[in-house]
Amino acid sequence: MVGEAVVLSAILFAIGTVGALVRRNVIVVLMSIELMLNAVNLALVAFSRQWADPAGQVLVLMVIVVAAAEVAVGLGIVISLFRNRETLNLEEASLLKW
Amino acid sequence: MLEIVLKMLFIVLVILGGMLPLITWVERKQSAVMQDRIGANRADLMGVTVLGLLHPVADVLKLFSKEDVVPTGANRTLHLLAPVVAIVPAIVTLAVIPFGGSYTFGGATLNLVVADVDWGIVFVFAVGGIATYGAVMAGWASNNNWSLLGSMRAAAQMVSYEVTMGFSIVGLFMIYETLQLPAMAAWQDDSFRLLGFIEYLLDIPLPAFLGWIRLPLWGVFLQPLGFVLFLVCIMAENKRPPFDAPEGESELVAGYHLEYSGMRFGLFYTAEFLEVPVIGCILTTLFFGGWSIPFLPQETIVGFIGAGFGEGFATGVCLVLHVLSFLMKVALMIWLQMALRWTLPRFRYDQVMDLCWKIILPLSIANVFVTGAIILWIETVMA
Amino acid sequence: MNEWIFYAFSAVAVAGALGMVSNVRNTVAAALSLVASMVSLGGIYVLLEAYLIGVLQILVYAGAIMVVFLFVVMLLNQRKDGFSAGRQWVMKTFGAVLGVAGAVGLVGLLPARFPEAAALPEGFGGYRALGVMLFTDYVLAFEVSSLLLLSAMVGAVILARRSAD
Amino acid sequence: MIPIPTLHVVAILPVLVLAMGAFAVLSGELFLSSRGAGKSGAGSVLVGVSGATLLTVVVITVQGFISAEASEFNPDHPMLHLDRLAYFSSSLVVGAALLSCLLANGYLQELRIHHGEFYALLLLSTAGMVLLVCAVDFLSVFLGIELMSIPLYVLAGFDRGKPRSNESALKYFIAGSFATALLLYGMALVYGATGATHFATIAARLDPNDSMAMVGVGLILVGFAFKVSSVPFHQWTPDVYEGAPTAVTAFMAVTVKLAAFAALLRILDQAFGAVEALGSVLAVLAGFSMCVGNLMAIIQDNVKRMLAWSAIAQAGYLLVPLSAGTAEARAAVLFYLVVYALGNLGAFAVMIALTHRGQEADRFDDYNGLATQRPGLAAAMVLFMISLAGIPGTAGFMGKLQIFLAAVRADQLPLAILMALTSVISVYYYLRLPIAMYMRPHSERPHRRELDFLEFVVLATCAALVLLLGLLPNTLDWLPVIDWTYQAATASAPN
Amino acid sequence: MLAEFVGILLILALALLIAAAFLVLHRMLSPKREFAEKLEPFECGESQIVSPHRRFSVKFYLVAMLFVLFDVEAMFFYPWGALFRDLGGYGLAVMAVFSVPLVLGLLYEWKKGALEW
Amino acid sequence: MTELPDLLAYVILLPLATAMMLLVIEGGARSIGGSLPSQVWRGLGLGASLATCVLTSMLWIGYDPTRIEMQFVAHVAWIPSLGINWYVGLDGISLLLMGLTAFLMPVVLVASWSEIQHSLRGYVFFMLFLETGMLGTFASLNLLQFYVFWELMLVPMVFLIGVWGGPRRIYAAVKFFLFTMVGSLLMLVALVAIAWLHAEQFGVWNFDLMTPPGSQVPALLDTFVPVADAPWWQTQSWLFAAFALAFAIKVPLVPLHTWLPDAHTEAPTAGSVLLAGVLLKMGGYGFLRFALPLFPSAAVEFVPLFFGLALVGILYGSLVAMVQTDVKRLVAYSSVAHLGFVTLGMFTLNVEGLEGSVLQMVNHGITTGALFLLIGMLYERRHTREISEFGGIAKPMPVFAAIFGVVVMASIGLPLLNGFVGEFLILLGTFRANAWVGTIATLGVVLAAVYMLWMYRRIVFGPVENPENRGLIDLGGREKAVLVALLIPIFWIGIHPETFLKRLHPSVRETLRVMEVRTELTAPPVPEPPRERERR
Repeated sequence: MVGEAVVLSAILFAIGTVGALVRRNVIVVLMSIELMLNAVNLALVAFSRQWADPAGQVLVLMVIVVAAAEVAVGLGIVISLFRNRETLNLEEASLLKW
Repeated sequence: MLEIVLKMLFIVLVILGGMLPLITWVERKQSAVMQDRIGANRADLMGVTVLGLLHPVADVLKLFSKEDVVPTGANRTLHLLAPVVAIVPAIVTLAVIPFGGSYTFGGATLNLVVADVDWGIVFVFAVGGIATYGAVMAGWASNNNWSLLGSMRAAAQMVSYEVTMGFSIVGLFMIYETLQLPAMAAWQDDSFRLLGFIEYLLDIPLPAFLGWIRLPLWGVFLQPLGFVLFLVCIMAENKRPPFDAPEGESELVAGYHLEYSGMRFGLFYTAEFLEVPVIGCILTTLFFGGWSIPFLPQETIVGFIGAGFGEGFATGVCLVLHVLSFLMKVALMIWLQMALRWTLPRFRYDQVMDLCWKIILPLSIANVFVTGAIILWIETVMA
Repeated sequence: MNEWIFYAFSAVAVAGALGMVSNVRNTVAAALSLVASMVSLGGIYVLLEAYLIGVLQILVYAGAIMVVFLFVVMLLNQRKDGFSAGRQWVMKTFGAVLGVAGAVGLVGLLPARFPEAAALPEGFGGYRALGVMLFTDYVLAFEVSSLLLLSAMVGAVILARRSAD
Repeated sequence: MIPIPTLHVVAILPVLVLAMGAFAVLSGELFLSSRGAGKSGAGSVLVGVSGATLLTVVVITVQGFISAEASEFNPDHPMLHLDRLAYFSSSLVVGAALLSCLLANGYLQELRIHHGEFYALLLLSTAGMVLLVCAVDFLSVFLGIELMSIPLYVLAGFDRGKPRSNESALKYFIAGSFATALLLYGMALVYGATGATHFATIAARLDPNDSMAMVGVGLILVGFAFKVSSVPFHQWTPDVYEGAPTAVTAFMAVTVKLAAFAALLRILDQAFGAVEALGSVLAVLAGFSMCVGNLMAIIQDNVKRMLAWSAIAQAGYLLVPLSAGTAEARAAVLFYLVVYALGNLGAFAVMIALTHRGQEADRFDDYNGLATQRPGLAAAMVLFMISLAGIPGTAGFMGKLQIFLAAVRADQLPLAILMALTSVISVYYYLRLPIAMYMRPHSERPHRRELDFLEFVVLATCAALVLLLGLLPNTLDWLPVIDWTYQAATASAPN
Repeated sequence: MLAEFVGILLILALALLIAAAFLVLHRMLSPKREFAEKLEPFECGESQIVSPHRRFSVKFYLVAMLFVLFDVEAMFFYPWGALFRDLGGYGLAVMAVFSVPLVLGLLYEWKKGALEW
Repeated sequence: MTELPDLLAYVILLPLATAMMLLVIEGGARSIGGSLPSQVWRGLGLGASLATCVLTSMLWIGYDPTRIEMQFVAHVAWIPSLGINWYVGLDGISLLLMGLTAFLMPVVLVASWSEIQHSLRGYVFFMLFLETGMLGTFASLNLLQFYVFWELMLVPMVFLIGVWGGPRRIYAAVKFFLFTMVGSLLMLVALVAIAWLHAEQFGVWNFDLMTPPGSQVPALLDTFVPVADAPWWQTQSWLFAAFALAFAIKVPLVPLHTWLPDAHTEAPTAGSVLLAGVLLKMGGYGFLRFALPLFPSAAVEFVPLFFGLALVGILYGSLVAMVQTDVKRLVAYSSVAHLGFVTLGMFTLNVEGLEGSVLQMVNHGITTGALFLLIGMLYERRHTREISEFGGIAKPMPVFAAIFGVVVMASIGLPLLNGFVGEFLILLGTFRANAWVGTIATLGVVLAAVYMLWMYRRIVFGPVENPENRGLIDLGGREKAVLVALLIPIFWIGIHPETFLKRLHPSVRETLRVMEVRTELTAPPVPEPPRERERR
């Protein structure tokens, strides 16, 4: 089952990456990044099972913490941007050129 | 497998099929009693009203026969899914509630809980978190200002109290040394000499009669503050009065289920009422010894009856007694909730939030550390 | 049996992820399908015998993080991407191709078969095993995570607070 | 009973002090801001507190470097290893943080966003960097990066009334968290391949023929490439640098790069030593970064953007010795990091000193004729620019020389030649500021603002060090920087 | 442990079944007499003037953000609580250190008015 | 040799020290609200350059022309871990070029007394800075030290052009800077490469060109640089090419010369004088001091190329000069032609050619410097440099016309004036090396006469057609003094070149000897296996 889980995590990671790269709605981009983190967690859990090593799960805990912190900050940024610019579209939000 | 299915059916039937209709009746009757009126008594079956006990049946029939209205502009899928998401967590929570202890018949062990998982209590919180989505989805899908505001309020309130709920019972985990609900219940199947440790501390033998003053080893006695905080939190989590600001009729018409009718509304309604016995179960398990019978630990009962009627029979009797004890306690907890609900006026929304973040959260964090210090102190003293 | 449960959960997880990425009209629906994905991932964790992680996944990701997302979506109340249809189609195709290529490439680089998993010690994946590790070996990580949370708290308030006092 | 680990607090003393400082600043902000009046006084107090904190940490790390005693927080399970490399990089990072912290005082007041949180977040971010440069375990690398980044995301959006600042924060956040996800997936794959997160164990078990492990290594590299803004993972850099408040730009442009490079140095050395192919991958990244960074910097009309592209190019220069991987190359990286920090901090300090009444001096036109109005600032700017360009007599030259030495030694001569040629391009845009300041007529902009004392301190420090490192990098007994970099670069792994 | 998990899955299935059954029965039993006015969103008798697609107060976000951060903190408290007696004084110290920033954070939110409703 | 062993260091550092002192005093004054009067700056600047000139003449006097080795050597560790030392010394070649520099500097400062009005303090500062850079370049015997001075001098030059130059000054300054940087950075890489070779062969880090007296440490001239059978970057050809590129840009050789007309035209008079007088010489000096001795085999290999380029330079420079309408541009292109001769002489690789080449560098410095000064004086009066604007200047300005005539003749190479000696020696050497090349080069001499005389005729003779030229005032006392100071060496070299040649002769021979010795070097002197490379 470990192998299948890793494959699943690869698929989810790819989906998340594509979402983060292709979508232009900031919130969807952030969600895609969350999905990537979830794929990471899945891989870590699978490998931790593989090696019978709880260290991987500790790493997962930390990823969860970071995901929470990132969400809080990221959405705070989105809100502060939205206040000034009234858009969620990454391309419209471009006073600064990429 | 069969065992699991049976246990599952038992608890779902008892709580959902038995207690839930009863509660809708009790709610009406208890409020009537408290407000010194008769209460619902008009539903009749060929003239028989049996104290209004037919009202639950009438309710169900009515809800089923109402038109299913989905307002224009609503998101039909989410509108349909929301009540499902609201009720499923309430039922799923039952999976980890121990409605009896662990009994050995011959070689086989019967564990009266559907799923005895390592992280039982965390599961309760996790499932409670999912319940938030029901409110959010309902409000969002309805395309209605009141619904949306109600759902935002509901969600904010639920998530806030979810946090404090967790913190308020960390003290219990420290005492029970476990996160498993059956283990917690089993831990409480004992009693302690109330003044025992004073005796120990002062190193004077107290008069014997004082030694007889015993209390069951229940969470409510070990963590009184924790109990109060947890009770408040879990009631607020259920959004029932006095914490019903999200659906406060006077401000928000009906909150997030404003645009629901018929059985879709019925499911929200059911979920809310189902929470009452579920909360009762949780409170019982955490703070009131679960299935245990005060001053009569399992060994005592089994030993006493088993002496005359054989071990197997004794265990069976014990099982029945425990389940009854559990249900009695749950009933008591339901009564407690009803009494509070009809006693207290509704909090304003800002008060609800203030209560959570400014009072309960600091208190529960303090509780954790104070408990920790006391445990360490006692362990040092005992050592 | 376990395999079938695993595949069922996997299907939900992938479907939820795809639903999130491909839903261009309704952000709330996108978020909710991601919730479904995350919940089923929680199930998969349990199947992989990471019990505590499994339930924490549901508690934190599904129950908390995604709630915040929903809050913000509703707070800003934007239903649509505000994105031209033609472009949308191009992006979708591009995304699909990219995604399939990425996934195939990534999966192709994984070993075909993993060695048999090691025997698990007693209580693996439970709160005890994990907690002991966290509070002794990885105590530094534990402490640092609180600094992380503090900075997030301060940051969120700074960014979102209404008035510049 | 659970075995209680033996912990050596001395190993996390820097982080601890930084965290304490952040707490103090935060409580100070709470306490003082409630008073209402005396707000600016409160700001000075907080600058003082955070400055003192950073100074203390510098003293601690320098002391650690001198004593050269390696220590670990939890020897049974080391996540941090404080050897000379760690001490050197920490003192570098914290020193740079100190300088940029001092710059903030006057600037934030001019922009009317002088809140104490700035310093708290700065200290927390610095704590993350210190963790990062001491990390010998993926877990601590990851936590360090995050603790470094999350406050930075906030700081980039600190001027939240300005859409530019918001956007900068958003772009930084998206790029940063995307990079983190890639990095993490890489860590997960490497963990899957080796079953370890500790560098030494990974190094022992890593098989260069294992495709999964190599994907992991690659992803980790990509994650770091984002952090150090190497081409092709650089797109966020100019926008973020431009949009963020200049004091923040100064801080992140310098310290993040220092910390990320120091960490990368350690990872490449201690965890991925077996992967030969990394050298050429890094070389390719270096080449692209140098070319793209330098070429794009030419066409900018905003000084911050120019410095951003130049930072990308400088990342390319730093990758050159990193790809060589020898001991002298590592030393060259460390030395160039010092050079980079001084040059950029100095340049940003001048920009900050010219910020007036909420208006930043970030366009080239703002500098026209500056030499006649503010001769001192203009001269300082020239010094920093020629240092960044690598003209002899300044630290920049010594840095480039060391890189050339390392690259030629490691058969990376084509890369060295490319670096030389792209440096010529860089001269063109570095010269633009001196040209504007000295050779163009005055602009309308009033440049007058009293130089904040702290800004003067920073400018003087940077200028003096640029000259000292340029002329006597290893001659003075009390400042043998090259020796230090060698000592740091050859500090070996614990096991 | 996995067996216990099956119990949860079963009860989940049962719960879904119950909900579905209710809804399907309702669909079968309920009348259907729709007209435009009935389908209008309820607005206390008025027709809808303000679209629900407007923005809310940022307070909701702040609460949600606090929630997610404290939820993560609580996530550490649960196993810690259960292990507390084994960890002893060390455990208390570890958790105290962990809590300092968070309590400070809470105070910060409090003072900055993020908790005001 | 001399009582003051560090005389050379004083010479080199005195201008910079003065500049820094002035800067510090100015900063102090500013901080208390005052300011140093700009006349003080100018006076002290002139004083410092005069003092440098005096000190240099002490060097000149103290120099023993009979000895072949470096004199006034000082060797002090600077950055020992990188093999960078403060290592200065003089031979005849350096002596001549340093003398030229030290002599031109006060002349230029005096000449620009009235031209420079704005930002005088900065002007003095950069001039003094520049002087240190130039002197240091000519005296450095450590390659990195040389590089430091070489680059350091760019900065003040860029500012001199950019701040005090003509309308297109910024373009010219940047172009000048970029061109020079391309070459010098590649040279730096080559320099590092040869240092590595040295380190691999001897195990010591050393950038010294030659071993200082009293030391045994092997220096770069002891390094074996392979011709073939080595990684490409270790071969003489590539290393030489890298060095040569830097020097050729500076000289400048033809395809790389485009910065020069712009820089010369836009620079203020003083800048032009120093550019033509000194900076261009650094390229030639670099060839002689470093490129040729270090890579003799490659140098021989490259001789045809350089001959070709030099000839092209001579002819192209002359032809382009002929069609210029701007006097300054004309002189600039004439520099290209003259420096073509210098290169030609250098690559004859025989004593006559080399001597002529060095002497011609000095000559060119003086005559072209004088030309630029004269043009500057004209420009100050008329604010134009178009040849067509002038005509019949001889009438209002007879003294000017006379001196101008002498200088033009010197530039053409009239016997008894300095240009003749240099060109003659170069042609001699060239004919010895290759008669065909010599023949073509001679054509260049004729062309020079054509455009120079034509220009002189159009400006000085003929009727005064432009009414503005009528009221022109002849040279003042200061201007006369300056020009007379320049005329002295013009005549001296022309009449008695032996003073200079006897100092050059041993040094040139020594250079050729070193080249020969190194050509015969066919294997690394110490067969030490390269150290094991530590790879990660």
